[in-house]
Amino acid sequence: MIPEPLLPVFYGLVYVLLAPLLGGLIAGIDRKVTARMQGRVGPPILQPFYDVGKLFEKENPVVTVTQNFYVLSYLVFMMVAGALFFSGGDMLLVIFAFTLSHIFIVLGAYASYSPYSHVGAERELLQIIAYEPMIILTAVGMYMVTQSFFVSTIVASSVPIILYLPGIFVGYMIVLTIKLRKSPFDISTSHHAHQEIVKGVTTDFAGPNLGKIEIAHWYEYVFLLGVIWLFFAWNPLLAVAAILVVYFLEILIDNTMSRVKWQLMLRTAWITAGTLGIINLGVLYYLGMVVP
Amino acid sequence: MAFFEMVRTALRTVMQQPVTILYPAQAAKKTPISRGHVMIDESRCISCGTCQRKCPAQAIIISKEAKTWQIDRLRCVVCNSCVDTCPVKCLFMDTQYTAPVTARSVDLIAITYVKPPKPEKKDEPAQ
Amino acid sequence: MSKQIIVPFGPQHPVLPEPIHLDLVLEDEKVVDVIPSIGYIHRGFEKLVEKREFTEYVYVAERTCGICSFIHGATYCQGIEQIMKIEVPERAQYLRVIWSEFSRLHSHLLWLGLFADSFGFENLFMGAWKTRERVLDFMEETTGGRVIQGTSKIGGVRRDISSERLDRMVKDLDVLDREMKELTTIFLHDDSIRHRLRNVGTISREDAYHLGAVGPTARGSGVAVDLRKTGYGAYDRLNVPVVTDSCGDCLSRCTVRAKELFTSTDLIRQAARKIPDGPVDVKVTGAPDGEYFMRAEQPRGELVHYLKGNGTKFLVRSRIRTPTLTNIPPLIKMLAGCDLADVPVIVLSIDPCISCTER
Amino acid sequence: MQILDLLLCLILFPLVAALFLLVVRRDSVRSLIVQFAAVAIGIVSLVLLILGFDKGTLIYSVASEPVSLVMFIIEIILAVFILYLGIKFRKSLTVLLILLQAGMLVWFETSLAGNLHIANNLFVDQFSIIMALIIGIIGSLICVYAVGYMETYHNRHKEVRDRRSIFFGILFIFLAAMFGLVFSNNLLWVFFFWEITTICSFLLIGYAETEEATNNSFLALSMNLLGGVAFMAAIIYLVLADSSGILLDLNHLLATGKAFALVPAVLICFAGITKAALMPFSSWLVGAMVAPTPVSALLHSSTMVKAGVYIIVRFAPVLSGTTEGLMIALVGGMTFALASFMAISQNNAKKVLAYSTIANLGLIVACAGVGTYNLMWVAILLIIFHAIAKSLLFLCVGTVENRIGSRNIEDMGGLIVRMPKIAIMMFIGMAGMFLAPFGMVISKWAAIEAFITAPFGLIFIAILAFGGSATVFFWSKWMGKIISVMRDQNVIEDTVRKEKWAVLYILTGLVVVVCLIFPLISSVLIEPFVLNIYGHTTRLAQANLTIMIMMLFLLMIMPFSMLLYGKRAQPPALPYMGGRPMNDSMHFAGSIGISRELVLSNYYLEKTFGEERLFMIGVSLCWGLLLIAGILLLGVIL
Amino acid sequence: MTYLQKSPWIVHYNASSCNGCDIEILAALTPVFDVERFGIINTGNPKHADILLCTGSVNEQNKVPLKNVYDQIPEPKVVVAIGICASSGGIFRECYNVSGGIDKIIPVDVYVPGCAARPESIIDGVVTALGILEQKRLAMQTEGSPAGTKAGEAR
Amino acid sequence: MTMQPQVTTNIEVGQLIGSVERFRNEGYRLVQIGCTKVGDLYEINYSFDKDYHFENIRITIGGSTEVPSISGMYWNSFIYENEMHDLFGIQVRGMNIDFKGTLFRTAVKYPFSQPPVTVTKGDKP
Ligand code: SF4
Ligand code: SF4
Ligand code: SF4
Ligand code: SF4
Ligand code: SF4
Ligand code: SF4
Ligand code: SF4
Ligand code: SF4
Repeated sequence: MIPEPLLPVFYGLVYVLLAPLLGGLIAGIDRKVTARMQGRVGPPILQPFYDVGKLFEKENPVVTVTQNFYVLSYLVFMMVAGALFFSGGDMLLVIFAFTLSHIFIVLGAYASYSPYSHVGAERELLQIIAYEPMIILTAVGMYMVTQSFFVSTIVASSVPIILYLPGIFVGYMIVLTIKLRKSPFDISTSHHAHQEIVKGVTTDFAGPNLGKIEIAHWYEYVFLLGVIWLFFAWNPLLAVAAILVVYFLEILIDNTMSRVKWQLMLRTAWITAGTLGIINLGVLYYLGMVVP
Repeated sequence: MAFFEMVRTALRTVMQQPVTILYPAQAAKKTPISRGHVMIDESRCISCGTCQRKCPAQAIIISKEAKTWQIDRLRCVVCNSCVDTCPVKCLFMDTQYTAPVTARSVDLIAITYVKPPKPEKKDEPAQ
Repeated sequence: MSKQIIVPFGPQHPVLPEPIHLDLVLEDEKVVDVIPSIGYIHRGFEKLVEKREFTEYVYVAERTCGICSFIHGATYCQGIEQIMKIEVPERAQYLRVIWSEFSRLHSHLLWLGLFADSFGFENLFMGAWKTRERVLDFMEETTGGRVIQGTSKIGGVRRDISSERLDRMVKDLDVLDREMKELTTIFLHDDSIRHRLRNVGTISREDAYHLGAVGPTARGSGVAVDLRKTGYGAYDRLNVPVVTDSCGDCLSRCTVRAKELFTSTDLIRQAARKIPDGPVDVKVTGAPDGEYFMRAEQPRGELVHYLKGNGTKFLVRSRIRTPTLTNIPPLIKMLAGCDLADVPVIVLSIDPCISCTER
Repeated sequence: MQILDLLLCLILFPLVAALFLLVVRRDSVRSLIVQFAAVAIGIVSLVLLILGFDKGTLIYSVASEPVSLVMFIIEIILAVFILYLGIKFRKSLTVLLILLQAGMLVWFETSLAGNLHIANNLFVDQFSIIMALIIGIIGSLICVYAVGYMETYHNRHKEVRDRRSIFFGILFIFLAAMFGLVFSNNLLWVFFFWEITTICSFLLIGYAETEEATNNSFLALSMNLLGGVAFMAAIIYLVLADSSGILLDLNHLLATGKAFALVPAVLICFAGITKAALMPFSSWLVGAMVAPTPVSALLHSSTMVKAGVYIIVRFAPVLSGTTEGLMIALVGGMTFALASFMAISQNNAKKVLAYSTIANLGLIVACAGVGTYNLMWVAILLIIFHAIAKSLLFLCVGTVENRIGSRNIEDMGGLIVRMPKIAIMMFIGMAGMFLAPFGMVISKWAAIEAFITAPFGLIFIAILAFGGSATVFFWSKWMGKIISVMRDQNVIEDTVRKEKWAVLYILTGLVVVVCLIFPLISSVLIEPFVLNIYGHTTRLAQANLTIMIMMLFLLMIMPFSMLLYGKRAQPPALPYMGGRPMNDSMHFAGSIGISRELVLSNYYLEKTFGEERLFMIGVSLCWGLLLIAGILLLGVIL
Repeated sequence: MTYLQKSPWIVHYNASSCNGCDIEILAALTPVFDVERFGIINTGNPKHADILLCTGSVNEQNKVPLKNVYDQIPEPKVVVAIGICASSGGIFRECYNVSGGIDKIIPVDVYVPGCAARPESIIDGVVTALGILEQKRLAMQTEGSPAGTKAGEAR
Repeated sequence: MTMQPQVTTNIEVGQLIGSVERFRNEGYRLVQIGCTKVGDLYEINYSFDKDYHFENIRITIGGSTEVPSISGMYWNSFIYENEMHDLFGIQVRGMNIDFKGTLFRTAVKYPFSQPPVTVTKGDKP
């Protein structure tokens, strides 16, 4: 019923509307499972929604009013990046929009001129440079298999991408840990466990601003898990299963590792990108870009 | 590879029932000798003032004239000193901790002990 | 010069449950200078000896700290007993050992959890504290208090433990041992933990000794001091192995504490085997006149209660020198040149307890 | 021959202006001449665009012999001049090189140049037009800016001899030489202009006459002379190969294809590498920071280094698909990654800009070295975006430096409060360098898409992925510094110099506008040019363009969201300080009872991204690559 | 509909306690008591917190940080004094260096007695605090300004 | 239990450095430095330990006497010496790390130099 040319817009809108719901739910399940891994009962599944609802009920103290702008931009560009992705846009553009949105949260942290936010911002940047190469290589890998950077084409491809990109997939999983701010890579800010830099980038955001950041994280979750879908796009059932397994693994890793220092994070991320990612691509390349 | 040790522990834990006590739905942990709060059998207190003197937090005030035994529960460190030293053993330690309050107040209890010949008996506990 | 960052670390800080305060001067994430400041818990209760009779000061001594409450109370009492030459019943001495060792278990488990939290291992924090509840349950069942036990008194102890309870306790120790084994295996062998602890905050044997390190902080550097070897309480009748490790880094200190968990359960078993029947206290009359430096081994190391009386009910002086106080100079050495991320780990590796340090 | 007139006008007019400036001593007159000349040059280059964009390649013959003779004489005079300076300052390397070069030149003129006759000395095509626009607009804007800057400069640096007449004269000679370089079709002419730029930059870098300035200027000179020697070698090779000199006709040479052109291409690209300050030679550009900031801006954005990449991009079709080309591309790629990493460890604003320039030039050379059609497209796009954003950034840094007396990034904290206008311009300039949807990211993106189909493209994609992330790091932290809001700060921006602000506004506007209209630039100028050479061309997908433009608009309206909050006047809270009280002058209660000032610096990660370490790695790697290229070349020649 | 009561985030400050109450607060977070069941998170950052759990009798040096931490919690907020020391100064009330009770420095909404306060008691205290939190939120709303507009009030 | 008897040697302030040096040379570690106010005088105890052998030296001084720091021999002594200064007001000369009275910032200056208060119990809040 929706005319063909408007389909991307439709998908984008669906994402903007539904992703927070899904993302919040994922966060809730995450917390529940984590609690169970620690032998606790844990919060209600809907707890993340309560949290964000609560944050919007609070006042909004800021160190500088410009923080509001950065947080809003963070959220908006996170939505843009995700919407682009789900409307079948160009992967590279999605990645750049994604980076843009992260720069905004970093700038927001810098703007407040507070020691903990500052260190958090620096570390967030270190995280960005740690994961960016791998994410770009992921997109490149997709291209090499499907001959397109467009998500719409990739998702429509009947090729079992995962079989061609196992190295990329593992590498992506590792940087996913960074992106989900999970142990061992929760160095710039962390969800629960206490940290030497208090709350890192989010230290000086409170109330509604913090709520917006939380919502942006939900968008991010959905987007990041969406990328996993691409690896299994030829078989939706498998894709869902893969997402579940991957997410469970992430929770498990979160619960079985201590936080590492930035040096090791950078090394891990870059070495995996440099070996797993590049070797995988190199093999594809010399096999002559196998896929039709 | 102790990493797998941890993985095993985590996976086993996730399969097991949580150890959480679902307080307040379930009762709180306590033992028969848990120190909760001090209670008085006001019918037996002889207003000797030992508890007041021996209370390291000065939570108890005895008034011989007004015949009251008063305790500030926000000051009592539940040390059991008064209970141990009360000569007539009219103080005892209940296992239930004092409930949180939103304002300061003291518990003022009228001492009903009347000098012998016949100490009146009253079962009703403090408050 | 202009490349520095100054981080006001504390007094309110999530990895510091107690307020201390460091000015960290960083270059990138390297700590180039640490300027500590303490005094956030200094209440000055040593001066309360002038207002509380020495018998009631036991309650204050117990509240020196909520973690080794019992050991503080008992050490104070033992100091007074030394001055007053009171012979404490055997059974009471054994009970003191049992509660002391449970305190140690409680403290070390608590520390393991907080330590895990300091390097971001939430699950282990939860795990350690889950196990710790077993110890607290035992405490509450035998003393009536979870963390402030309140069983110390001059001349003995306030409560007895029935022999059935002791038997059951020994059985429960097996479960505890098993859980602790699982925990400590992870602490000592997990790769991500080793990455955070190995060669972090290293202090040599010589430095540790001459800077006055005590307890696991000293033993982690290979200095075998354990005041239980002086044989106070019933320790002279028990076999007390001194656990040491040689690397002097955070992992070594962790190793020492992890292994001490098992020496503690072992000591409890020994004590439960040897404990004689009899009374648990003697009547105390008179007042202390004289002085004594009572030294005991706390979970964190050597504790000194210096007590001086003048024959009245009020002491002239009570001075508590706690292990953390003497471990601070080594700590300052350990922190030099570490990473920002190492700061909480190193600080916690000496298991600082500010409450009794500042009194 | 209207267009030819324009070309000559562009070359000669700055020269005339330069002559005037050399003699004028009055500030006001100088200012007037500069502004007039700048406007004139700008307008002429625009006219050239309007008249020439649809004409394809136009080749003109001008009377060559007399001009060549004049050039030869000038070159000899300059050689003697440099020889004199080299001996005076005891720079043996420079002396050696200039002797070598002059020797080659004299030998060439006396024994080889006899029967040369090159008719088509000038030419113009879309690429030249693009270059002309960059030189004509950005270059002359910088000159205008320089007037005010130099006044303040001399007020602040009393110890520096005031030689502004020479300074401005050389600036315009520089522009003239650049125009000459991009319009010359005769390699001998190219070489002449090439040497002029070398010497102009040498003089400008040494302007302050301090020991450091002198040393660095000689460093620049030596490296560029080395390139000049290679250039000269290429010319000699060509004449030896065909004594008629027909191969010195650039257009003809490129058309002959790899057989003849490869050897000179590689030699000239080597010269280009020295001029573009790629890895083994990057130190001269970093050293050039001692010059007054407009000089840096000029060197980095519209002249000098752009001459280097210009010539390499010209030869890209020859290089494409050859191992030598690949080596050159790898030099570019390594330079990109390593210079990006090195920029992380710098806190000197101009040094960061310098490394960023080096990195981007590396990327351009990487594209040109691989040399497929879509990479050529990317390379040209990069040249444009880089020139605009980088000139803006340099001028902003210069303005800040003049105001706060420091070029240390750490001293730029809170600029958003102290100098809001400059801060916003810097912000836009930086966004232009690394944020979507601005120029450099578009280019990076296009580069990835282009490399993916190119031979050995994977290597470059990896380099781009890693180096690109480093770029994000050093720009963001700098951005963070200027936008951090510190209390107790006053606005110290000066508003007096109208022309300075005009320049800054125009450049800022260009960063945004070029971003918006780049599809147009692409379709009108770049695509026809690429099409002409390769027979096919490339462009960004339409859907993506639309989205990017939407993003750009979104970015522009986002700041208005501040109005939403502005209305509710909230007294700002203090940052989280671990429970310590802090006062409004950013002092907090520190240890030992001391009131401490809050100091926050960025990370520089010396240990990981230290300049020296990476530089050594880069130099050895790139020399290695060049050596391989040289050996391969020897194989071709023999 | 209020979410405030379903998601109380706490920050803990030790204003010179003996650790007894602090470790009981921490114990309340751990599996056996698990206050996350009620959505309670120990944030460690006053700016993210709704409830200040404070222990100890407030010594001289702690007055200013305590006030500072309190001020940084955005409205609506409540303070829960944990333990006897925090409620009244307890056994240390007479020491020369303590103020004796949190309420000497900042307004306290709930007192949780006990030495040490038991985890269950702490849970009770927080639950009591939730009611007060809700009242404060309503009060904030009825003042006519939407949440998030009067940050300055507390300062 | 049989506890070792404790030896305390009284010495003059002037002998302090020499005595401490002897302990240091014999490989003792510094256990603590502690001060006690007895009447108007201050007793300062320096405690040392080697292999569980515990020894004390004591100086007795008036409130205005300056005490030399032993931080030259025992680096860690600063913590006790600063404490002594902040709580008792004893002036210590030449500490390696001098907090200048900020180790414990107390409501009452030099609280332990104040006269003892022995109150009868039951005084009301
Ligand atoms: S019990 Fe003792 S103290 Fe109390 S009134 Fe009787 S004699 Fe006096
Ligand atoms: S239990 Fe202790 S504090 Fe409470 S009233 Fe009795 S003596 Fe006083
Ligand atoms: S309660 Fe006991 S100790 Fe207290 S006054 Fe009454 S009888 Fe005396
Ligand atoms: S040392 Fe122990 S008691 Fe003290 S704050 Fe840390 S965890 Fe709590
Ligand atoms: S336990 Fe009770 S009686 Fe004992 S000292 Fe503490 S408050 Fe006082
Ligand atoms: S060392 Fe720590 S746990 Fe032990 S008494 Fe002192 S403060 Fe408490
Ligand atoms: S006034 Fe003194 S005794 Fe009372 S609580 Fe405070 S410090 Fe303790
Ligand atoms: S109330 Fe008791 S347990 Fe809590 S801090 Fe005070 S003395 Fe310690």
